[in-house]
Amino acid sequence: MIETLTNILQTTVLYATPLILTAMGGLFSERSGVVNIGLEGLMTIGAFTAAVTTLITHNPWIGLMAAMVAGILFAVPHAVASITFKADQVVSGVAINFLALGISVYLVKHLYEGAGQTPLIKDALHRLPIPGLDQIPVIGPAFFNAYPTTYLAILIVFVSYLVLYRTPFGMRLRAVGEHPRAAETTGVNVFRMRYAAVLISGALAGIGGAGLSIAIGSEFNQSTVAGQGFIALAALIFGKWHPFGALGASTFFGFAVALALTGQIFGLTAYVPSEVLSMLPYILTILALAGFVGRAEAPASIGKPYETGGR
Amino acid sequence: MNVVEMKGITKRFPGIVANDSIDLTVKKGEIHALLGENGAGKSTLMNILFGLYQPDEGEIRINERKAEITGPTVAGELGIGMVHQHFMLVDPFTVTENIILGAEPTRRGLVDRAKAEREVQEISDRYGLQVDPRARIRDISVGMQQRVEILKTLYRGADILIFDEPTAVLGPQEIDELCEIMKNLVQEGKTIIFITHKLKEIMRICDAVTIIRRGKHIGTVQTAETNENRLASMMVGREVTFDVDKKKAESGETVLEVRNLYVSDSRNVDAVRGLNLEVRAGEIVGLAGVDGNGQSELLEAITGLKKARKGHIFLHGKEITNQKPRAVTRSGVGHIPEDRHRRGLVLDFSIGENMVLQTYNQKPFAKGLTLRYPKIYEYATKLIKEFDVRTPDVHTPARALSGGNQQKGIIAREVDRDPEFLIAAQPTRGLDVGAIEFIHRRLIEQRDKGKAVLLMSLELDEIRKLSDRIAIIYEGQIAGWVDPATATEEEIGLLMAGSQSGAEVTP
Amino acid sequence: AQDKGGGNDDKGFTAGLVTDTGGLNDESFNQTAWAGMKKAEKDLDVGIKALESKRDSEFVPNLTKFARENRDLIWGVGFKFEKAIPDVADQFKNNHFGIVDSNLGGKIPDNVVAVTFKEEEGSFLMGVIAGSMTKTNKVGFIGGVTSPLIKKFESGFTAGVRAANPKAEVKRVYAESFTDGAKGRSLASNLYNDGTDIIYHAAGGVGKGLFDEVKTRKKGKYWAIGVDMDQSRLAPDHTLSSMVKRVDVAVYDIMKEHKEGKFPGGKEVKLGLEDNGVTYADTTKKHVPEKVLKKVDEYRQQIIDGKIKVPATEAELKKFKP
Amino acid sequence: MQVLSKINKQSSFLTSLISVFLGLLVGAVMMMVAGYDPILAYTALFQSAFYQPYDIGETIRTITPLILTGLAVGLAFRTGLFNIGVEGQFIIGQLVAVIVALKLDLPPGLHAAVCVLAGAAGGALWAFLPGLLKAKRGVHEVITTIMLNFVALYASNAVIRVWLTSGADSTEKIPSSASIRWDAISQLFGNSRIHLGIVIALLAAFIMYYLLWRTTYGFELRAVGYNPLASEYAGMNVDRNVILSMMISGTFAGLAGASELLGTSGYLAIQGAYTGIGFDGIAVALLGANSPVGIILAASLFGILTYGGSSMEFAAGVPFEVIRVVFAAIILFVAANIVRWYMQRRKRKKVQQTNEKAVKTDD
Ligand SMILES: Nc1ncnc2c1ncn2[C@@H]1O[C@H](COP(=O)(O)OP(=O)(O)OP(=O)(O)O)[C@@H](O)[C@H]1O
Ligand SMILES: Nc1ncnc2c1ncn2[C@@H]1O[C@H](COP(=O)(O)OP(=O)(O)OP(=O)(O)O)[C@@H](O)[C@H]1O
Ligand SMILES: [Mg+2]
Ligand SMILES: [Mg+2]
Repeated sequence: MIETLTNILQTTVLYATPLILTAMGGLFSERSGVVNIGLEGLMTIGAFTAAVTTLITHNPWIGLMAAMVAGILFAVPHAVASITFKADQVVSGVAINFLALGISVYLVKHLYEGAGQTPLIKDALHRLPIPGLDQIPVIGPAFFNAYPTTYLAILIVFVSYLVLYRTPFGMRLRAVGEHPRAAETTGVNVFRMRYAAVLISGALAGIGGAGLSIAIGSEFNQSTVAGQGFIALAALIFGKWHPFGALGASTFFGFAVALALTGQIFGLTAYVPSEVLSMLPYILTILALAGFVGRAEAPASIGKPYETGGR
Repeated sequence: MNVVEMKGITKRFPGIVANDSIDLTVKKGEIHALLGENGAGKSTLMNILFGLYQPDEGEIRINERKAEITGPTVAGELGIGMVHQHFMLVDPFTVTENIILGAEPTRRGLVDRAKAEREVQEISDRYGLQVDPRARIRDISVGMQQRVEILKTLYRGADILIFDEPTAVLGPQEIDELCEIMKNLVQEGKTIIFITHKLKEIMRICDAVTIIRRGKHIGTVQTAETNENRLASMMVGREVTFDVDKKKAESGETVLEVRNLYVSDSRNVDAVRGLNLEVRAGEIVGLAGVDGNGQSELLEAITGLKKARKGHIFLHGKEITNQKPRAVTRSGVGHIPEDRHRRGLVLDFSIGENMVLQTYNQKPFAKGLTLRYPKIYEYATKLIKEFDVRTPDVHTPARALSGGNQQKGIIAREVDRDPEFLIAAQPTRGLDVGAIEFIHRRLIEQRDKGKAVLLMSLELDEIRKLSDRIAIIYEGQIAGWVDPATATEEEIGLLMAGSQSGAEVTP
Repeated sequence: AQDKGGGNDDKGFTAGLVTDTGGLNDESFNQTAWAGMKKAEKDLDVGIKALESKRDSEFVPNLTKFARENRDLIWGVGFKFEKAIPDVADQFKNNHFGIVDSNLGGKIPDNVVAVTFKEEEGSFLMGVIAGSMTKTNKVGFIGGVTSPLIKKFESGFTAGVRAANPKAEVKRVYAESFTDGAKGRSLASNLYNDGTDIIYHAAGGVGKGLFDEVKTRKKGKYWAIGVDMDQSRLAPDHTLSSMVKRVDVAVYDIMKEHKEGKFPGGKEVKLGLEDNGVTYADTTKKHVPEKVLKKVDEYRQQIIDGKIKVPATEAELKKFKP
Repeated sequence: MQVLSKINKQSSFLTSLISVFLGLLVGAVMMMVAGYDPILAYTALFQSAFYQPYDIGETIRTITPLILTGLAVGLAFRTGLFNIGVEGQFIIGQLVAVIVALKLDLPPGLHAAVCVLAGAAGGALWAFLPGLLKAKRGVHEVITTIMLNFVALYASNAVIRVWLTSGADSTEKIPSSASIRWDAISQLFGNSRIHLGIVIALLAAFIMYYLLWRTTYGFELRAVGYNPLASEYAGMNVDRNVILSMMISGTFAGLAGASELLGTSGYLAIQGAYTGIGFDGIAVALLGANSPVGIILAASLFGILTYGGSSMEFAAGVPFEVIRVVFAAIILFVAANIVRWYMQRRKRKKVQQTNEKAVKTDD
């Protein structure tokens, strides 16, 4: 029983971590009024960069930093297209997804003699037990013997909350997402805020992706990310564009996955096809949304390019 | 001293010269009105002064010193604050958050809420602007929202305040309050530029008026040396009649009957509580009241946009309670909605398509499932001509039309369907006198044709001018009926404020 | 950087390889097949070329491209080709085709050879290793997408465990994916936490997660068993063995026969322990004690001799008596 | 004052053309940086897409499902919905089509027609749920459709394994009575797998146009998409229209799946991952500005690049992924509308004089 609970919690945390990080990224962008369908691509580029950098430097922390920088760099085209050129934000986000997957797989093939994946990363991030705490039964192994990215994710949730809801920067950022003109009349530079927000989303999604290739996994290939950026987006909406909401939604999703996996260990597949167990997380999410969560209030100006009055 | 001097300001937008060499001089401590028709260029001129637009030509001097106002921040530094025509408030934020946005006091990098709230309270006390610093914008009344806008400028230490049509959204009570506030501000040494379409207000509180027409400066006069009629003709360029000539009503049978109606608002609180109302053929019933007393809910319940919780609505004796909007429309109800952008128009549709928003699937506009666009545009062209909707053509998106013309389009659509019962909610909000005159005439025309009209307006003048009977709504009930011919403004105002002699309360 | 286009086409005898969506460097059967092709290029002077399919719908055009170039032998690697190969073979009757991992439901056209492996036999040996070495009497199996091919691995492995250690329990789980490494990792972690100490996988990229997980665990206590190729380099201190499928040998041999004019058209070439088509990796001896290896070899011989019939399906497994 | 926020306003043909050119240029630069020969690569690409009748046939086959999934996404966009679930609806379309093909015994022609319709219905039903949840519970369709994609994938696998076969990897081939391949045409195109799906796709494009811009239903769908409140005021049933719009979108996706199955593959296999055709539909729709003609053109471009891209890899050794980059670049260029932006900058300088004239002639 204890083992099972430990299992469920550990898997929950494992699955939720990249979602949390990426959803926080999406949070910044979308709170500032810029839709970010490109999270998937930003994760991909983060996962790729982290893998390659770690392979070269043998230091996963440098890999993590590089993933963040790459995430920022790849958020630039999205920012330029959707903020400066006032392109449709969904379009530009979709283009980012194509671009990131295309470039990263192209480079992998180019760098590693046509291989579809990077070589094995020997210096990946390891679990980091917090002495003492990790001995607590059930929650210890899950929460206090986790990957550094997990601790980082939790930290970032709190920091995001502080930044968005307690600092002038965050207040302005949210104001820009709700009513950019109002923000502008108080002297806030709408473009600068939105740029900052989109670049932050690149940084966080980049770290989220890095976790997939150098913490949970130890290589990069074209299915390393496989839709998790979209799930992070869903978690962001599910969590009503709030840091703790998104944290909860990501955790909920991880928990649903954990339940399905544990079901297999218990031999449930003797009674239901294992495909049905695999569907479970997705169905549970839909049920949760339909049953309890309902309507979510998006930032009022989300998706609308801003046209300043002046030049 | 001249605090503001704008000289030869020209501003061009693609296809139009919004400001054509306009001069404006404002003296310290005065309330200076800016008057002009819709689209005359008032907001543009003020946006230039506030740094939102850059003029193509011209010079600005603030406090007798040349100024280059490149953005709202610069304007702020020069002591210029603006209360915009459409509120610039962030809905989910609190009053305090809105006020301090962009100039937040901080402590160790975090917003210092306690200090901010204290400061807001202080300023609002000093100028007599009552607000609740912690309330969320979406939960407070329009009047309070406006006070927040004013506080925003004061918080930034503005000495020159621009008010762009602040009274368009206020009820009479709130307008009085605002006028008091403006007088207070001037006494405290502030200077005010005030845009309004209401001549009465200008005459009441302004010292000077600058009139612009089609982007051009027509003249500046002292209120003491002019009157409403002169101002109106300067503004429009011709004589304007203010009195609507109106025959005595010949009211007939009851068209609309509302009995013991209960409707809840979006927060599930009853906004209409046991309301009774009757509108007869050939009369205009004015529904007067302070905003938020259940007017919107009542109209939405009648038109089927909101469910009635209890009670009955009859049209020509036939029950229409809780019917679908389409059924209500088909049974002969026309509706000029309160919010033209939200409800009245599909802004991305052409004005032509908007003309058949309810009738697109009826003959002759559709044959079976197929739309017949030639017929639609033919019809729209006719309406546009008849109702003087100024638009390049029927294919122009409704979004591109000015507010007045959008409104005329809606009225054309609703009136031309020839409904037995017409609801007109705030039909002239934000429009200039020319357009108002036109719309008023149309409403009376309907009445004279024997139709029943229910007019909801926050403007008492409009109600008094047009109505044959006035119902005053207070807290979801009809607090009393008055005769516009005999009732005084005080009487009505008292009823609207909820204080009345018990006898007048409807049982 | 690419060597796949670099084949020499001027040679007299030419062959082509169409991969499934895994691509040439999938560290699995596509890659081993290509290794066999490259050996043939060197040793047999065969002109070779490869086409990677991005989608299942590209199998047919890719095979057709080679057929129109008139290549002598065209390979489709993976059971996913079982519909495409007969289609194209039917259109190009003068060309010869080979498919790996499917017997085309027994209906093999004359210009096609079907190569299949008795994965159950190799997996049986893995089961013997696992059954003999488990300390907890709990071993695990992680499958990719539930399918008959993977069931062969599962059944053979389970039978092997039961034969070697009737007390051991086999926990069998599926990821329903061949790519989701994180899921593989979670499944592995859950199994280990649950008391399992040795896990065998047949799950492609999902299996990488198994190695990622086992690496973080105590040496000498937790083990993984690889599949298709020798996977010990993924976790050298934690890999007991790998079930190796010699796709390269099969591909090479058939090309050789074809060149010599002995194309086994219309036949299913079924490779098992006997033909060394499936076997255990060389690195097995690193962590598996002599005693166990001997037992493994004994079982191997019994299977080759036909004394043990290894189950390849769930139904056969039910009937299997060690 | 509301700022105009038009979805990628119909960009001129010239803009698209220049964007395509710029996109290919980006690809070329990428190839050169990595040391490949772009001229060789592009020559191989375009040559192999049109080299022989067979290639043309296969290129058209590649284009066919892209048109349909593009229409599915585009129609939803037009009505204010973002259907990321086209992939899932596509899978269900395939599944239902193969079930009907295998389980029903009908005369040729009729059988095929029934299969196509069943696939379409399957897609529609799969889209019904997100529509319903959006209308009745306000659940964001983006989340539900993302989730339902996964469910569709697993469901399809389970049905194949447990019901359609006794544990096999793929179903039987469908009987020829259910096939929408037409031998005469196929032979005309060198025995390629071109099939009647292209007719279905073009027909669907016309239907989308006619439905949206020529019928009363379309009037409602568009109105609800632009302004639900005004539509409600005008007496339209907003909820019903949201559901309907999702279902029509799903119908197109289902058609894509059905025609792919009945025309191209002829069987359905257990899949470990998505086909990607549904997601490509998003790019196609956006590039095609959500208009039927635009979608056909965008799908054609995408199809040519995809089919020719494989040969490029073959001939010049360039990794296929460069094609994805090219495509992403094209989308970005079109979306950012660099051409229009450049022209506007030039025009803005002229505005001054033009305006002065305009004012003088103004009434
Ligand atoms: N951002 C803009 N772009 C293009 N044209 C504009 C813009 N803003 C205003 N205009 C045009 O400039 C003219 C003046 O508009 P403005 O808003 O200043 O009028 P106004 O006097 O404030 O009218 P109202 O009484 O309706 O508020 C209008 O004809 C309008 O069409
Ligand atoms: N960005 C813009 N582009 C084109 N025209 C504009 C733009 N902004 C405003 N206008 C036009 O400016 C005119 C006046 O704008 P304003 O915001 O004052 O609206 P209005 O006519 O007063 O209506 P309302 O007060 O009801 O919103 C309108 O004709 C409007 O269409
Ligand atoms: Mg104005
Ligand atoms: Mg106005």
